[in-house]
Amino acid sequence: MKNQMRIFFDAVSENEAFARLVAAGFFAQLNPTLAEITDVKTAVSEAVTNAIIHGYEGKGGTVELFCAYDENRLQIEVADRGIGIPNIAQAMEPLYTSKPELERSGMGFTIMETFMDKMRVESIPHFGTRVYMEKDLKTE
Amino acid sequence: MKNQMRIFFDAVSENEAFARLVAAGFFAQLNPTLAEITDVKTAVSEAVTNAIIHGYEGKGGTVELFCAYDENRLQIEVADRGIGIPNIAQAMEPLYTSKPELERSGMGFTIMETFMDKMRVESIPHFGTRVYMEKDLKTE
Amino acid sequence: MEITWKTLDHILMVKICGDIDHHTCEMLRQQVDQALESTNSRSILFSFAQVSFMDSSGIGVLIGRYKLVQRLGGRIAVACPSDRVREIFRLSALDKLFPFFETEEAALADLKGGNQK
Amino acid sequence: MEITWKTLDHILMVKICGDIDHHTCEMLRQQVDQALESTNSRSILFSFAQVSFMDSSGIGVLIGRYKLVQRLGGRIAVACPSDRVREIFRLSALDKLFPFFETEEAALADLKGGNQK
Ligand SMILES: Nc1ncnc2c1ncn2[C@@H]1O[C@H](COP(=O)(O)OP(=O)(O)O)[C@@H](O)[C@H]1O
Ligand SMILES: Nc1ncnc2c1ncn2[C@@H]1O[C@H](COP(=O)(O)OP(=O)(O)O)[C@@H](O)[C@H]1O
Repeated sequence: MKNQMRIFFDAVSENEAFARLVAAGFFAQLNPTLAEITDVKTAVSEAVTNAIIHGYEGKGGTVELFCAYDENRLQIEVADRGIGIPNIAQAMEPLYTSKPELERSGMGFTIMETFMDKMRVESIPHFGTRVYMEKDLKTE
Repeated sequence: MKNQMRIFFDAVSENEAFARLVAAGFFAQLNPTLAEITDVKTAVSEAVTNAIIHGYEGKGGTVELFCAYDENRLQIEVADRGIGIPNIAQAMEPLYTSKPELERSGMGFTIMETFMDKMRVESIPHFGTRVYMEKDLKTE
Repeated sequence: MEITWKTLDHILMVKICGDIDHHTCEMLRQQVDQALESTNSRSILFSFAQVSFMDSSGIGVLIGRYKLVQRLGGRIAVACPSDRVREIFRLSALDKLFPFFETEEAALADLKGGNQK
Repeated sequence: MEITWKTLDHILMVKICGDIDHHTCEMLRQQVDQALESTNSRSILFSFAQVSFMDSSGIGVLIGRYKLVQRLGGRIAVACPSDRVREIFRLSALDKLFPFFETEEAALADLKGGNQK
């Protein structure tokens, strides 16, 4: 079974919970375990929050969330047209954050990597950022 | 408070429940009453089902769902790039259906009109259909 | 959606649990029609107590089942519809085709009462 | 998110109910910092029994509060974290900064025990 969706929503923090609901609701069709759904919600929450506070620096814009599945393989993309990441390798280091004044922990990317099977970041400064994630469900 | 989202998803019947969840989840931020949320879910369900079975005649395609609010005014649009409606006035008549063999009741548009405050249909044969709906929440 | 059924005196008692929409209707239709035939029932009692959502697809299914049982000389009754389901049935004049009851017992008593309406 | 709190012996006991994310963190931070000041508390017991979701925003808030109470000579304890919350805390080495307990009573007993760790 194959299915996909792409949603664009305002880059406001109120929509973080909504983005989690959308991803969880979409993948719920595959009857994932509660732990798998929580993995997906956590990864989506990290990436969407990053788009809102880092990509757009809280000034608003549009966040894109793409979700697809083909049999038990989930694919997620989160993208913004914000400021971009000048040094992706540095950004992905655990504990690195450019916004310590917002009490960010620098653990966002580490969490996405931990809870998803694959993660890749593409970013062009002043153009935007796109995070690709994949996960295989263990459920039949 | 203003907020908006636009989602594109595969025109398969599995996504009807998902579309209701997305709309309900998005507008839940306004603390609507349960009856208001049910109105929205019902109207979205009718329009999305029409896109899937009439617009694309079950052959698949992409359905677009737009939701927005500005204070207590909800705006919903459902669109497809399917076969279009040759006679909109006739299509909107209660009990008119072009698919009686699928046991359709012809009450979809009537239900959208009943549960939403405003409804408008735009359609171009062989190009597609877009349904516009509006509703004012009574909640504070 | 989950559907469970049992029979009593040629009455098929169908409990619907979950959302009734175009997607789930297919299964509802199939299971009811198959049960109707395999159990030799004539009438159907639909229990809506556990229905969480219904759009106009539900109207089509009920009208279809109404036509079916009419041919068999049976009737339809609906038990425990929510206010919303009642409203949708009323909009489409389904309340003229068969009666609604607050409880399954009342619906069953009515169907047992025979074919007179 | 809903936050309720009470104090006992200069310990601020905070119950968090709902999702902890970047959006709700703002409120959590504000209410805790305000309560800490207005009640003259030194330590904080966070009860996670009702936390339905947490992402890395929660790490930032806890590290921030940890630094705050350190200055006041107090400590932090976390009660009833789910396995998932524990995992996230462990990933970021928060389990090195303060202890976790299965129950609020155990956490409270530890905080009451004084500043020794
Ligand atoms: N969408 C984005 N746009 C711009 N910069 C980003 C984006 N996502 C992440 N970054 C950068 O990568 C850093 C690390 O991100 P992350 O690991 O999620 O930690 P945190 O969000 O806590 O800072 C951020 O501090 C930021 O500098
Ligand atoms: N998106 C659409 N694309 C093409 N035709 C449509 C669309 N929506 C509605 N129609 C036409 O309008 C008719 C009436 O629609 P509706 O009132 O929803 O009833 P029903 O879905 O039960 O047929 C349909 O039977 C169909 O012919």
